[in-house]
Amino acid sequence: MRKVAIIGLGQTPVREHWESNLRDLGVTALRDAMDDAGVDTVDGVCVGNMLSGALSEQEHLGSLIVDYAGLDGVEGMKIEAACGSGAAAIRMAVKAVGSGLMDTVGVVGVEKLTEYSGKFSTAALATAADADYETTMGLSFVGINALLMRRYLYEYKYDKNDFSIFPINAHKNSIHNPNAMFRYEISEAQYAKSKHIAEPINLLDSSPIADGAAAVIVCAQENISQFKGKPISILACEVGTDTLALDNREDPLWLKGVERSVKKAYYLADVKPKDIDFFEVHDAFSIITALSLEASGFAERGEAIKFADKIGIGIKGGLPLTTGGGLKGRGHPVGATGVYQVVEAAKQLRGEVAKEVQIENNNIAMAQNIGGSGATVITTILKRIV
Amino acid sequence: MRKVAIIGLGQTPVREHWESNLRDLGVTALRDAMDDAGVDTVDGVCVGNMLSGALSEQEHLGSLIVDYAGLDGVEGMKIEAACGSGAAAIRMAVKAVGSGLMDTVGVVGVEKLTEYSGKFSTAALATAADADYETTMGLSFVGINALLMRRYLYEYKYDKNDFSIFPINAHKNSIHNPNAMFRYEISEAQYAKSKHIAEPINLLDSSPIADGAAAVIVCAQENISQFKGKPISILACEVGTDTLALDNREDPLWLKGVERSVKKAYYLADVKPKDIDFFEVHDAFSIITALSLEASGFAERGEAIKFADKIGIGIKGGLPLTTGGGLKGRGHPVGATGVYQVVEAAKQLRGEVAKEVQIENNNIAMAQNIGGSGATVITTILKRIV
Amino acid sequence: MDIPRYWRLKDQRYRLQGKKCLDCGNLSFPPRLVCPKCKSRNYEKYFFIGKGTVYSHTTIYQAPDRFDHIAPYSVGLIDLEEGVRITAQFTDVPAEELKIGMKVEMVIRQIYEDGPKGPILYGYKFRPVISV
Amino acid sequence: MDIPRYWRLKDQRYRLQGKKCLDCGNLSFPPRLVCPKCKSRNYEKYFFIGKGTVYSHTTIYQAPDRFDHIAPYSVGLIDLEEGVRITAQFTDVPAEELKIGMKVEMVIRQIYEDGPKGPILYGYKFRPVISV
Ligand SMILES: [Zn+2]
Ligand SMILES: [Zn+2]
Repeated sequence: MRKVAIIGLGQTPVREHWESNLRDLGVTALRDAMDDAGVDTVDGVCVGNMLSGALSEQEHLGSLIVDYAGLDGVEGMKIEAACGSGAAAIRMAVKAVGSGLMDTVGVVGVEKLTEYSGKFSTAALATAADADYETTMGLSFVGINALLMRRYLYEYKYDKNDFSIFPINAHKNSIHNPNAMFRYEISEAQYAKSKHIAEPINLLDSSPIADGAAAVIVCAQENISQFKGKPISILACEVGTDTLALDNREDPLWLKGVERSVKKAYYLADVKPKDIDFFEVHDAFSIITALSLEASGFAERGEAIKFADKIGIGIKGGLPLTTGGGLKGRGHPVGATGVYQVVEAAKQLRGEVAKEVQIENNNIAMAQNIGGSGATVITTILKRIV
Repeated sequence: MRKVAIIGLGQTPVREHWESNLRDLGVTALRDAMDDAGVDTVDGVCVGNMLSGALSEQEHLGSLIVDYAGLDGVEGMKIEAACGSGAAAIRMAVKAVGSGLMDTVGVVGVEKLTEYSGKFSTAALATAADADYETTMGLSFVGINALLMRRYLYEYKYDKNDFSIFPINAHKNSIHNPNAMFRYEISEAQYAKSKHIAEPINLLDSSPIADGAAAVIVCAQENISQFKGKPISILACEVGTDTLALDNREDPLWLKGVERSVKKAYYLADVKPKDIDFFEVHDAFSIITALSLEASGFAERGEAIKFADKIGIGIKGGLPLTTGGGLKGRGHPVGATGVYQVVEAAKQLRGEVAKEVQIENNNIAMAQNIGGSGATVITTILKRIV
Repeated sequence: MDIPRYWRLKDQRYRLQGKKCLDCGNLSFPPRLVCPKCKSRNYEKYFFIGKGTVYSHTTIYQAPDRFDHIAPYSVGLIDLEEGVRITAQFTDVPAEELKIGMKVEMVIRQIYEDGPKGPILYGYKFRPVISV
Repeated sequence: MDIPRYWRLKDQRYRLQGKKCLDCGNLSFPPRLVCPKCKSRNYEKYFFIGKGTVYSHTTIYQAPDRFDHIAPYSVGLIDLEEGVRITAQFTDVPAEELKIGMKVEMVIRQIYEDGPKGPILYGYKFRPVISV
């Protein structure tokens, strides 16, 4: 397979975009990414989205986005892998360009979650889990993650407040991201008092639902000189899966999907965890950050919080996490999130983020997008092209 | 890109499968295709599906199918392109194998439309069209096709009953397909008396909603000797798109998506319409068969019915259509249909269909899967490997 | 009860607000952020007058859930005078009198009620032009 | 009102019917067509007894639409005696008394009502084992 690169970046702010529909959000991000790359057409468009059918009564987003982006006739398709839909769409673009069938592909992650009331969105998000055996039992998506957190607290004897390190760090970074939804700091005291959503998960453990779209333009690395965008190399974009239902896993606290995904990604990229300069982790819930750090090979089992504390996860720490605010601070427009993560990582590598959050001398970034409770995991490793 | 082939076929009957859920249908077809190929694992699975979220409250089908198929850890993703989702999934598999990233990929098209009442399914199917400007006006998916048929009758001065040639032929063939839902003949008199669904479209113009799953195993053609299945070469699997909404097209009676898709497919396959031995056309409605024959280059504009009458579309005709019964006779489980079409075409080329419908000396087949009112079109050209 | 959508589409539904490309003059309905002709993102609002002719029509007997109680009803494609085609229901005309080429004009009518407690959606429908 | 699904799942919901692999003896709940251990498609029905221990639990305050009126309620993962883990609601026990490792047993209770006119879904819930 030939090497692929990212040559253009686009994103809308993450917000409650009542004034914009799916097509406007998607088209804005895609056209911005095309302008950044300096192209006026692409060979294909991959759209990552989870809930357009349930919440906007609109399927067939592939054709809709290419049509409204002024790309009449271009191939467009929607890829769905729950909250992992965004990175799944990037994966499809990598295959399309890698195969030589296409030279330049646009990827758009787009989601509108605020079209209906919260209860309705909560039900829609639960379609990421097993409809017949998890969701019909009244288990929400937050609830699934709460089951993991409760067991983790029990096994490893943490105090729940120890988890505050992750959302506090995310919010500290999101202040400097103009596209983030929550641009304020939070404190340990606020975390401790935060109201329960699904015990032991509280509001400040949980990434907020939101609307947004992000886009990247993927090209063959051999062609980068044809574009005006600053290129970033995609060393790997690899998928691992696990059982859809949490209860079907022998060891729920070990995310096999993460392990499988990173093993392939590290191998293809020829890197080790210690080579990663910063990590856009899928912090949909604080517990997922912990489990991801462990299964990705950064921390020992049960040691993620101690690891974070010791090595430092801030901008000047040993492993900066969620430098753009993460899902927690930026907001979590589910099918768009995986693309936002890669856009943020690429902007860091390009040296284009606010100086307060710019990591110096960075070279290799990792972004990890997780669908469901770890049933689909896509790990992307990016490298600066000198 | 390296050449790809189909090495395994599987399908469930098309029925109202009240006793089976999505996962059971999908797993049955996939495992049958794997058995046919003689493989016990694959490198990835592409799932074509449109409405699992709306009608089964279940997204994340990629992981669900690989999990329940006993393929723990294998990459699985859902591709959605409305009624074109099935062939879109095949297209993704072709890219994955063509790129060299994967050697063997399973494709499953699966849909369950009979979980709710018909009115609910009608609303869900309309999400293939423009939610804000077509569907909210009360236009059903049948209605969109009725607008095309009315204009066609007006422009080309046909009698509506002239269209009966297509469904009569489909039903004649479906009798011999054990997986078809409607295994009986229909007459011109029955067609003329058939009740309106959206005038001028009547019940016998319309393919019935149904449940079902079909699967193919795609491999690199250089590897075919490793498998037990009888291989069929994929010469092309190409996509063309058009505006999502019918009203946005300057000339609605000319399906530009079809034209764009077949032009690429003919070019890649290096064939002309006259080289096609039989055609699995997307006969969701009789009018679509006519428009597809014209935009695919078989018939002149406005001449599809005369062409069909003259050349013969039966098994012994000049261009046999819908040899397995088509969407009309076999049934139309939307996201599965594109895979059923390719399975049927491959079985014909293998010489494995009932002798009454087996075309002699066939060599090159075309299957065309259409999403929405022609906004996504995927044309697949298959060839016997001697 | 997707209230944001009701609110967002009000200028389209009540006033046929589309867009006009400031670079090539192309008119769009629905509004588009990118001109389909010249790819410009440079646009202004444009309000269509709401007069046109019938390009095609159908009468729907089996309707989606939300419209089931009003079936049969007629929907069509209408060529607006400004050269843009739109999809709309017909009103004040029996189905059998509809004809391709018929002159029609926009009126505001109830489109549907979103459940017994939900909001009522109003918007454009088209009726034959009444000769005076 | 997805009646086919209610009907299809009744043996699982009322009787914990899973499957047993005839080739390797592996037990599955939910039922599976392919054995996750040995990939065999050779299976027989297996009914779980419905006794087990709590692996984890949560109390849900913000619930999906359908369950909103009963919130807060508790859901957990239960390790059945036969070595299979399942997801279920708890009943007959206050949230604060739930503990990991607690012995529980299956009972049939109402899970939800599908709207005022819809069918009522019954199925398994788990309660603490009552010592005699
Ligand atoms: Zn223009
Ligand atoms: Zn077994």
